[in-house]
Amino acid sequence: MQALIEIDRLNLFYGTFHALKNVSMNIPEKAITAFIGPSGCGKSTLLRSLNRMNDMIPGTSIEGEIRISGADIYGKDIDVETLRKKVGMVFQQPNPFPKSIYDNVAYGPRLHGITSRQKLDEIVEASLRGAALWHEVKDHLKRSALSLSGGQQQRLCIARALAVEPDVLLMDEATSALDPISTLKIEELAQELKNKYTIVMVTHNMHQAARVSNQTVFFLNGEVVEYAETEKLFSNPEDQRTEDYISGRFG
Amino acid sequence: MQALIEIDRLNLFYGTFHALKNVSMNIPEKAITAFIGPSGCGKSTLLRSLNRMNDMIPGTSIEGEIRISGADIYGKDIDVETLRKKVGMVFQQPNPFPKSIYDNVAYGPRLHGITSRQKLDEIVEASLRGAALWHEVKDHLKRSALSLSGGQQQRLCIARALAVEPDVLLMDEATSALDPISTLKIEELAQELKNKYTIVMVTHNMHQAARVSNQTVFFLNGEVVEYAETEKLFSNPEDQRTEDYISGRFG
Amino acid sequence: MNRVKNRIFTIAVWTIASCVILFVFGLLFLILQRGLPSLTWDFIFGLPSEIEEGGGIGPALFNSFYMLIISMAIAIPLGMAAGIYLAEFAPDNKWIGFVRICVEGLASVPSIIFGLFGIALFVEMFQLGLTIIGGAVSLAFLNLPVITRVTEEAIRAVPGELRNASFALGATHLQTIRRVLIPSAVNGIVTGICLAAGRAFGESAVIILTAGVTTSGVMWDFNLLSPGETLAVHLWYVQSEAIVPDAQEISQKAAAVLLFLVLAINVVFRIPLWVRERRFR
Amino acid sequence: MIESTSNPAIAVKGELGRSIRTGSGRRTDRKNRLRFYNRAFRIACIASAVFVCLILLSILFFMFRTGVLTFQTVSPAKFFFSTDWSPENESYGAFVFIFGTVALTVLTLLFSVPISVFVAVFLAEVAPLWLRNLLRPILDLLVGIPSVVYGFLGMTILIPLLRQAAGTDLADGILAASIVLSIMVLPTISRISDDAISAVPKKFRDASYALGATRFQTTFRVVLPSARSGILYGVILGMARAVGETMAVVMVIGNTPQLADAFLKPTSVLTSNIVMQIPNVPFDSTWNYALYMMGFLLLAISLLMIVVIRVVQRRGAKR
Amino acid sequence: AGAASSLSGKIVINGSSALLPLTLQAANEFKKLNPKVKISASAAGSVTGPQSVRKGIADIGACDWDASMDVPGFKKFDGQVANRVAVIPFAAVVNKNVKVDSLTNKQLADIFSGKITNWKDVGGADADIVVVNRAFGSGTRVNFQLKALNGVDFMTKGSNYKEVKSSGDMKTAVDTTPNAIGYLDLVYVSGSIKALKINDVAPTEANVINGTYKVWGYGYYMTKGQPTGATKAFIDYVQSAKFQNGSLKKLKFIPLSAMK
Ligand SMILES: Nc1ncnc2c1ncn2[C@@H]1O[C@H](COP(=O)(O)OP(=O)(O)OP(=O)(O)O)[C@@H](O)[C@H]1O
Ligand SMILES: Nc1ncnc2c1ncn2[C@@H]1O[C@H](COP(=O)(O)OP(=O)(O)OP(=O)(O)O)[C@@H](O)[C@H]1O
Ligand SMILES: [Mg+2]
Ligand SMILES: [Mg+2]
Ligand SMILES: O=P([O-])([O-])[O-]
Repeated sequence: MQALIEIDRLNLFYGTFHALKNVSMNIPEKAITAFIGPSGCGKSTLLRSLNRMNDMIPGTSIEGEIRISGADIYGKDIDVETLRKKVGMVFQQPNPFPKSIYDNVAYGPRLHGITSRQKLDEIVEASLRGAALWHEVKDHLKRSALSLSGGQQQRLCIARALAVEPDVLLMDEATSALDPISTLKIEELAQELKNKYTIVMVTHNMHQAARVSNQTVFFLNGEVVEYAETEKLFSNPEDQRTEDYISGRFG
Repeated sequence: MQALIEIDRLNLFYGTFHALKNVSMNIPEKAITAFIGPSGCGKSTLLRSLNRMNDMIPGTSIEGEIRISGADIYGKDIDVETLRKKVGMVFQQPNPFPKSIYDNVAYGPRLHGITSRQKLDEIVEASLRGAALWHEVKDHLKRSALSLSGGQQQRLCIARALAVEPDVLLMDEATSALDPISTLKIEELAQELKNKYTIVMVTHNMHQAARVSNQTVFFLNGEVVEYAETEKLFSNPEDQRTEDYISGRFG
Repeated sequence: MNRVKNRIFTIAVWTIASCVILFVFGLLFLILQRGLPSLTWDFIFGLPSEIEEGGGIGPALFNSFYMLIISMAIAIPLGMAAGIYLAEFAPDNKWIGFVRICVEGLASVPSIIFGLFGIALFVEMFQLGLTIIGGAVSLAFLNLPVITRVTEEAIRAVPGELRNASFALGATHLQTIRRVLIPSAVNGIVTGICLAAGRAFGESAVIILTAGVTTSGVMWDFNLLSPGETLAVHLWYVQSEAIVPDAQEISQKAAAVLLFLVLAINVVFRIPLWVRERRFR
Repeated sequence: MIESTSNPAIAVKGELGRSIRTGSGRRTDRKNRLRFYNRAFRIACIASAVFVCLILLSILFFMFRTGVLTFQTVSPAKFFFSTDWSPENESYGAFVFIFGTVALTVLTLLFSVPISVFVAVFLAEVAPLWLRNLLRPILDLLVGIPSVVYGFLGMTILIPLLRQAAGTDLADGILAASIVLSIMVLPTISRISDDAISAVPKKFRDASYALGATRFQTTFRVVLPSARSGILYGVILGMARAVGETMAVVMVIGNTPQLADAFLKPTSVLTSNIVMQIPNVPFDSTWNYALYMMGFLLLAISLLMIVVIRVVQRRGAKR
Repeated sequence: AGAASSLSGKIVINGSSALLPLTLQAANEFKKLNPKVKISASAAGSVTGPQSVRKGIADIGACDWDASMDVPGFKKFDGQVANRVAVIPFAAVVNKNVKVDSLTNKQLADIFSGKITNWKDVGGADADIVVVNRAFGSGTRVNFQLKALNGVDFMTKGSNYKEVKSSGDMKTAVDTTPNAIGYLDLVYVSGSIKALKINDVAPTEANVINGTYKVWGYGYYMTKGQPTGATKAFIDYVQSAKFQNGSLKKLKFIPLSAMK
């Protein structure tokens, strides 16, 4: 596995608040990397800076570099829209648009200029299959996305992200608002998707990280405390704080 | 331990949807009872019917009886406001009012006619202590409650509920929106509170139920599948479905 | 004690609301029943008369619609664009506070002053005389602030998560606004447009000054430089100056027609929303 | 399916990196176009906002330019503080109108705000759904009734009623005007407050009810304070309409330049005086200038009220 | 009509609202004869007419007095020509509950200047007089002041005094206010309001023509210099016997010819 994303001495400030401190790591291709750590440690912040969703938060300033297959994504010549297309994102709360299921999935491709009905149909089907939702919704694609259950909505959001053919998929606690059955489904889905996509997921749930990911990064107060193969990190952590955290002594 | 709440062949309908089916159980005093079960099985519905918060949902109809220390709470002579004062509730999402910390806690006592500043001060302090929040906030009681972190907000909500001196405390997935550290704090708090209050908690998290509760009730599709001492239910369930659920085979 | 207060409160709300409702219905009934029963097509499409009884309101009615459409065609894009700016692009600083106060200030400019301003602009500066276009533009100015503020509020109310979802898919700001924000905010925006349209339909002071009290006297006159008496102005005219013996009756019928049309506009604008709401929950 | 649509070239190291750079890939044209539209739209939006400000500023300038000429012949102190308005005798004291405008506005708000808020509470909290859906459009409808109709009804129905009730010879004055205005601004304030109250998150209500609050307590202690900013915005717009309304006011206020020291005494306010006199005065007379100055003053007063309300609101929100 | 129909141009008319119905009617008829002429009219108050003409934003300024000469309160407009178009009688009107039928000029002057405040002082019931006045600048007011009140100044304040904006409002106000007195163009007098005799002479067309009823004036179209082109044609049309004896009469104005 080679590193697709290289993060190099990244510092991020919200105004004067130092949210990420000198973060460096390599995120490998076609694998699942999990970010764990107590609330407020900067997991979401780092995730959002990978597709520059932080740009939208006024007062954010960044130092250091993030390279995705060699391109500095904060460089001048970067096309932010294409970056976001290539680096898809799924949020904590399912957030489908108040449109039909079909239109939700077709939203991205349409943005990027695909208008042919046939092409769109293909993409919608492929993406819904990819998100393991096709069989449940194929007969009522015109129904409002809001009529789906929470778990289905979240899978729809994944399908929507897949529809623009991303290479990387960021998932920010994508299961924490869901019930266990839906969570399980989405974990399985992630396992499948990693064959084709590079996945970075934030989770509160150490068991989830242990179950699902290949690499795990443990954050504390904006710093990377430990970064290792998931198995190693959970069985034999190097840092005392990591051990305390995963053994439930805090967090 | 004697039964404080007796539920007797309760049926609840949302319009024509049969959400609770013939539910009967006794909830013991000064103990923690946990409701578990997959999403949509009716846990929240039952919880809400214990303090008649369901009254607010149009189209709800109820059959059967719920008695709290002997009084039928759906009887004609019941004062709903007093009932809700006696049966406090904490919600899934922390929902402090956009007021100061002090005013949040003092809200309930003021509702019920307490105006003396000194009395209020006492209640606020006692409740915040009760919710293990006093030390963190005692120096800035005038600050907005919204400036607290999620975990602190949830403990504030507990303090707010304690301030009206309830006998029963209902907690509907009160930790599911929180990080592990905050969750731990609230679990500890619950352990302490059960010495004085009867606690009924809904949780998605079986481990939480196992860790914290004395009794556990397992729901499926609006029915009570199994109701037992927590230890017994988790170590030696009687029903096959319970076993499947707690061993993670579904849900 | 609390229960008593609550009872009193509930009774008070119901009483006040019923009084207001009864009053509103009474008002609407009063206006409609004075005018509707004697309404005829001849009246609606006929030409007005100064001497004889039985004059119609045709050209004024046409002008009302014509001017409404033109003024809306100006005010909606401008107002929405300004509202979108305030909600989406504007940094949160002093300048924006200033813009917002300007918008609200503009909402409080009395219509007579818009009229004087319209005269200064169209009659004196551009030498157009009293014209439909002058009236319509002045009317658009009058309605700009309402549409601006309502659009801003409606767009602000769209949950941030939808916006994020769109950006995360690589949408540009414009695409996000066009495809997500406006469709989600359309309910509020339509309320604003209905309020503005009602106001435009009922406004007279501005139009008397800028578009005159005459029509070109023919029914379908699309010339923008024709004089543009609207129904509300005609209503004012028959009520305050006309000599025709049936002035009273004309004004009652005209008021009923006006009210009826405002109702119709409200409904027409809302039907698509209702249909949409039906489909989505 | 996924295979057929995914791009096999991705595997090539660096392809992804190249693709997110500008100027790469074959969709450059489209990207540039989108970029251009995006920028153009942004500029159009800014231009519109600037334009709205410009209208107000040019109106202010337009009124001020003419209005300020008043002070060639009339001292500002006289203009602002004298109650004697008799242009025939070269006496231009505008205090009567300024006072009348403020009094009328305050009185109107005193009537309309509580009633409108009650109606809003009714719509948002109490009324059954069907009634709500029926009432909302009907309230909107009130906005569309022409002011002359309100004025006419005020003159022919309201004033005779007031006259009988009070036993006076005339009932024109700020009371009649404020009643008419209250009806006119009722839909504005109540509809906007209704929206604001409906937008208060349900969780606050739940929290309050769960503590044993009655609906009365929940409404007054939680819902209305949370909706304060939206209600205030409705009040500002309603006030703006009340300050600026002419056609209806002029028909019921009596139009007599005397201080409104009684509710039923004919008086005059800035708007009504402007609308009564401006068509009839010589263009280049002090009288005309004074009327323009009054127009400017009217705008200044309402801007001032808006600023004050905003400041109060911000102060309230900070707490 | 054949020759006139080739006439083209644009005429903007502003000014007196009392003359507006006449102007609108004439414009309608004139446009039928001359389809290429565009006429737009608006109205505010009499003095707006000559002022708009002076500013160049109107071609015809309708005015209830001869604005090329000084009148109380208004200077003359230099260089404007006054074209008479109609004879307008004015009448003092009272609410129908007022038992008085006739007043003298002196009594009217005392009432409108605020010296007499009770109907019993002029032979009516014991009730306060409510005075309704038009706003300054109204042509009706100028004429009434000059011809019925001997030029005395109106009262300007009082709790029984109000001003209204238009003839229609005057009619409604007097009609709905007991004990009210006001004045109107005779053409508006109808229905339940009562026109008073002045010096025992009833305000009728016949009495105006035979010279016994003095409270009347001419309506004028003010133009910048002598009218030309379409404007002249329009004024000619209004002054023509066809219009004067036709529509103008029907509108209850009195033809110019009757006064010669
Ligand atoms: N928009 C913002 N402005 C200022 N500070 C922020 C902002 N967003 C986050 N922060 C702060 O930055 C820190 C990191 O936040 P972040 O959301 O990345 O945490 P997290 O690890 O994702 O926590 P959680 O598990 O609760 O989602 C926190 O202390 C937070 O308060
Ligand atoms: N207001 C309502 N109207 C109609 N149906 C409802 C309503 N609230 C809940 N339901 C339905 O009643 C059933 C039980 O809902 P409830 O919220 O009690 O489930 P739950 O066990 O709390 O689930 P979760 O773990 O997701 O909170 C669900 O099928 C739900 O769809
Ligand atoms: Mg996070
Ligand atoms: Mg639940
Ligand atoms: O005709 P006037 O409106 O000027 O009285």
